[in-house]
Amino acid sequence: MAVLIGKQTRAIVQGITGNQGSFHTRLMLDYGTRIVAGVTPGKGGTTAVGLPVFDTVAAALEKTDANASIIFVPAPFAKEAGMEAIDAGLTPVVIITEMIPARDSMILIEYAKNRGATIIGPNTPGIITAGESKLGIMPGDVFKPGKVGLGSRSGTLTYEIAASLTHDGIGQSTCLGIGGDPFTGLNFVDVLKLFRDDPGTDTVVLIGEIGGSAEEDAANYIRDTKYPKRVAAYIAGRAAPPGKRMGHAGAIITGTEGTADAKMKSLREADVLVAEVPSELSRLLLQQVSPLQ
Amino acid sequence: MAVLIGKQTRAIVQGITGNQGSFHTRLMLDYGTRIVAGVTPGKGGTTAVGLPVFDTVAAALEKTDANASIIFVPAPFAKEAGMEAIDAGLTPVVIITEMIPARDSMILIEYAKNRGATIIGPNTPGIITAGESKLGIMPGDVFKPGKVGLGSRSGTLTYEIAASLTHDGIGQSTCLGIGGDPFTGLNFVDVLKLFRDDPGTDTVVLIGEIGGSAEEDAANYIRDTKYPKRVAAYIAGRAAPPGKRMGHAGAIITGTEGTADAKMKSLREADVLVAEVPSELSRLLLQQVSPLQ
Amino acid sequence: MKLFEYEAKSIAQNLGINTPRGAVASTSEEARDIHKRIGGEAVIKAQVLVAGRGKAGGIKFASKPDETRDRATEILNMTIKGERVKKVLVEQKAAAKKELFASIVLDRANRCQTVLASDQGGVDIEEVARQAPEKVLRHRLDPVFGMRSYDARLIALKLGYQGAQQGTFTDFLSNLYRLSVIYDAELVESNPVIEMQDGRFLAADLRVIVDDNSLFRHPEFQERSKEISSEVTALESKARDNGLAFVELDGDIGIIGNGAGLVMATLDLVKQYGGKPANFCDVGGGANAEHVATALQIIQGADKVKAVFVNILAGITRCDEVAKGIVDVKKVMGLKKPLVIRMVGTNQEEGRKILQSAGLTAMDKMDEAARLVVSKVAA
Amino acid sequence: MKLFEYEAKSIAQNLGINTPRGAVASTSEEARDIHKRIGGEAVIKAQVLVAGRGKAGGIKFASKPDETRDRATEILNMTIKGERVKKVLVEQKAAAKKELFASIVLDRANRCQTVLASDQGGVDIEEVARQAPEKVLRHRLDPVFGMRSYDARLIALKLGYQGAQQGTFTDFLSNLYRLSVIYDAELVESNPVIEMQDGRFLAADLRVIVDDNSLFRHPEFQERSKEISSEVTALESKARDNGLAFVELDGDIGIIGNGAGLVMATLDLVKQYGGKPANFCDVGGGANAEHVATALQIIQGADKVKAVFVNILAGITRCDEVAKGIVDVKKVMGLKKPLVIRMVGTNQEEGRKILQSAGLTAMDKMDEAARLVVSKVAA
Repeated sequence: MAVLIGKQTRAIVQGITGNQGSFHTRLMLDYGTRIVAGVTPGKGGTTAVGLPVFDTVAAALEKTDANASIIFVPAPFAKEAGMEAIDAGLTPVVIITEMIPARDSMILIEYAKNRGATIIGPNTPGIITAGESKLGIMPGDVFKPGKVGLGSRSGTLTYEIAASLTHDGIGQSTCLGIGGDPFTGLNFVDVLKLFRDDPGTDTVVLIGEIGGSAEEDAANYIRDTKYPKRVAAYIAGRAAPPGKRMGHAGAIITGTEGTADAKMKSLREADVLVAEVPSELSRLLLQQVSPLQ
Repeated sequence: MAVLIGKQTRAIVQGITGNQGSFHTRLMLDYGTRIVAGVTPGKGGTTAVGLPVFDTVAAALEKTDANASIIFVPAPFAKEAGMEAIDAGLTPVVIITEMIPARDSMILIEYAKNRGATIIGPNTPGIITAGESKLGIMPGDVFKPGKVGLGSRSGTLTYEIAASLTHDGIGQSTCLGIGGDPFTGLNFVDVLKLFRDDPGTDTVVLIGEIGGSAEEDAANYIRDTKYPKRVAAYIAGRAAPPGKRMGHAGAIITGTEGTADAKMKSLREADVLVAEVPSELSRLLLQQVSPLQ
Repeated sequence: MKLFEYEAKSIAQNLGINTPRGAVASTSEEARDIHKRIGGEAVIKAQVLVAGRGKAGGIKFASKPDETRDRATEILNMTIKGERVKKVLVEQKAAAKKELFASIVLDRANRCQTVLASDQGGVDIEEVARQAPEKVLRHRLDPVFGMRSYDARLIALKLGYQGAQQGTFTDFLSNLYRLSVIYDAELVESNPVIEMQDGRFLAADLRVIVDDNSLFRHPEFQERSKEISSEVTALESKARDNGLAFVELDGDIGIIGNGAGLVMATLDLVKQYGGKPANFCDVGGGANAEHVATALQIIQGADKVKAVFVNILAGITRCDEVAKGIVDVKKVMGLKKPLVIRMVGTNQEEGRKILQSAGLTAMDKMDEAARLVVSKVAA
Repeated sequence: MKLFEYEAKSIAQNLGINTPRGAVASTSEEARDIHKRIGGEAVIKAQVLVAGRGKAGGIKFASKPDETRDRATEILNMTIKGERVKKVLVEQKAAAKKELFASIVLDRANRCQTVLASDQGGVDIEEVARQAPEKVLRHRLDPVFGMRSYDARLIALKLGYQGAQQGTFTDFLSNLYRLSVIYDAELVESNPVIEMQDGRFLAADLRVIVDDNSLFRHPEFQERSKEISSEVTALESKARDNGLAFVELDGDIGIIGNGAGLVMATLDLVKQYGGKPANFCDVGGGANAEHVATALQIIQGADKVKAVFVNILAGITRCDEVAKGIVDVKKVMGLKKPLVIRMVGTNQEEGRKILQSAGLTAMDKMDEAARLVVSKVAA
């Protein structure tokens, strides 16, 4: 069991003919993901990575039975690419593209919400259900099937932590990046809700970072709903100074808000197991027995 | 029984301090309608027609328990006035204002649809549930309670026909004007659906006119769904030449579409009782026994 | 408000829509000079708002500037369906690889804008739609988000365009859509759209109708909308200047009523009983004595009118005001044509008294009144 | 991209937002002339992008033009939080009836824009929000439809404005919102908004931050965004020009990693073990040898750096490329500072062989590597 994607997922790749799009399509196929078609405006009728390419998502849907999409198109076209996928009824829509204007993301996320579609990203490494399906750019081999659901605002740090969990014998159900931008389709509360209802997940790991209040909101949600599963977290950016954007558009401490220490404090107060360094996560999970077991 | 408004309706009047707004508020109150407040930007804290006036709908809702709205504001402000009423959860929202740009109406109607609100109009005489509540500018005394539900694209012609029904002993449940514009919140199919589910209505009268395809759509709906109640109709504009706008923005025959004869033919083919002249409606209804009785 | 072709094309050019090289001329000499400037074969097109100028001879071709001058002279002397031709558009004749049809219309049934497109352009599209409906693509646009590039691209694809050409048509259609938004257009229609040898698309003809209700936010059209359009008759213009909804018709019975639906039904009744309405005239809801008097003066003043039918169902309107208006006209200029009045509703008694005091009567039933007025003309 | 106050105000004026009379000056003589022209009391404000210029003495007052010249000289010689003052804004001091606060921000938690407003303006609004949260109104805007006039009016009403004044404030706020849309602003903030004796509202200060990701659709800012902002250090500017995400910090351990989260975690680890990071440097996903080499060259070239920590978790990035980049630097310019490499993931073996051939080794665990690099500096 897992959330959002699995063996049933049949995806199209929007922007398949670009460098990133074709490179990662190959890796996703290698992982066993069912990619059924690509979409690139003006390239309909050609093939890429052995897949048929269509001019529009609607045209792809006439010939395939896709139910999800992963988007690699350049930032100026990402909002419409997302709308196009949503109009075609695809979900989730994974948006790898980074540097999308915040206004565009804001409108697209509202568009998805009103139409019942799930957006993952933008500026996300994607989502992987270990051993089943990967819609993203993460290295597949660091993940192995298990019962830890993982949500992260980061990319490589997620691989780092997943690799260390895997190394320590702790497998994962689904791992997903919510995205490094200020506006993302899913936040940590959404991730917690998804894993709560997944029988294949008994523990949730959240990998947060400075900026915004997604981690504080998650802490409040866990406390207020007496969240029924074990939650552990690591927050990156304790050494980051205020006012500086640490790579991600979303990773910036403004005023006194969004510091790592405040986030760690909130999470601890909600009985979340908070790791001081990434490698501590495995130790915390192995020491503690899941309340469900 | 009736549809959309009745004794439970508690309305605000948007644009209450204008000439039309205050004049008709008095008449609506005289009819027994529960008008609880008025809204005019910048006039909050004053009174009009004996009612408190607020600057915004939200401010009015803090002090009253309104659940519907009637709008008299000038055309350039009507779209936002409608959104404001919808945001406050009011329904129906009756828009008397005429000459609203079609694009504004189009967006407002979509806005209402996505938020579950019912728009009546724009450019409508309004809606009346005989003996209970009137949100509109129609003369109340030509209507009397009964079992005929009436939907119309016209104003005075509706009064003419209602008066003649009343004179001939045929009372009405709810009478409403869908509006004389190309884009209206309700069309005839919506009206038929409302009356189908109303136990207080056994017959539906539709008063159509040239232009558009609302009457043809209604005929198709009646035929395709084997509409369970008796339907009678009158279509105005048999003498109208193509290409000329007969008063209403919506009443224009374009090309070969939207003629009165085509509409009458469609309706007859759906077993609707079609009157050649307005006064014939009473005769048709009195001759025929309702299929439900 | 309909725009002249040359007005529509000028707007389109500013939005990056290609149109044939050319310019508008008010005289045949100007037309000749334009041809000299643009070279090649020229097409000279009457600038009128009525449809059907082609069949009426309002479009001519010329290979030399002097020919253009002669053809322009002919066209500038024409009256097409009652509309005097005041200007001609002189354009280079475009070498078409293919002719298409593209239109963005208000779609009443679906409460949105809809794109109609066909690869059968340059002909009567309604005829195409009747004979081969599958030849006309219909694509609805989201009421809030409008045309996205993938909407336009899907149409391009269905018209058979691939690769770069698909992008070129997508841009062309997107620009037509932008025009419809910026100018609040009820209709933007290009027939034909010409696909050129070089792959570009050209709006060889362009019709734009601006939503009258939106003119308040288009100051650029406000002067233009006040000019008497050639489509409007002198009588209509006079009535509309006086705030009446007025359409002139072919018959001889003048009609005055309150409310568009009621007036339409009144015309129908008159026709039903064998009469011919001379006009549609709606004095509107809440009309006062002055409105009614103005309407009556204008209508009885028209030579063709042989009798007048006033049909009032008073609600907001008051019968006493209507009666006063009629009596005022009688006093000031006299009633020049037989008059039948049907008047019921608010303040009915007061109104009838006013009429009686001037020797006039009002009837109750619109059927009977319609029969009566028809009989007055027939007699 | 932060706009200077004078840039923000120039944009605002074009949108009908009132600002105090004044102009920007690069020299003290220009400043004096501006005061002569505008008259009255003047305020002279340092144009810098860092916050806190008031406390740093970057805002002064003068009643005579010669005084303004002297104050401008002082301010133009200042460096505020590391930023050289290059321009001053000279404005007429406005007579305030009241000072308000108004701001339109991106609201991450609610995925919309939110208006913050208060009748406690001219002071530190975060302080107000902490001490009296009820004094700061928060009003969310619809993500698609944005600020409608009734949104703005409700805020005006809650700030206590009635009648015409309510409409004036509604318009002021609506214009700030329009600015945020037209310029894709992350933040539009006026503190204080001055309510004048005559009832008008004036943006006495104005901060605008344009979303960097939207610059592709704002050609008007593209030149401006390339200028080295005073906020960016020389090292940062050099690194960013080379496509690296780079932030300079106070410490002495240079950090290179791939992925923003991993680099942040690396800084945290170094700090955890008692070290001080000299920078944040993300070479990005899929970095090649050249990227890595550039990053290493820039960082080891900085005087303050005493040791360098390269932390790579290769996924898309390949260890052999990373190793090649490091070895290239060693060959070409030598390794000038102690270097600790942690490198695992894709093509790990190939990468380590390349390192070994150049006499370098890589560690497995980032914890251990972090400890080691800290010990090198401490030693």
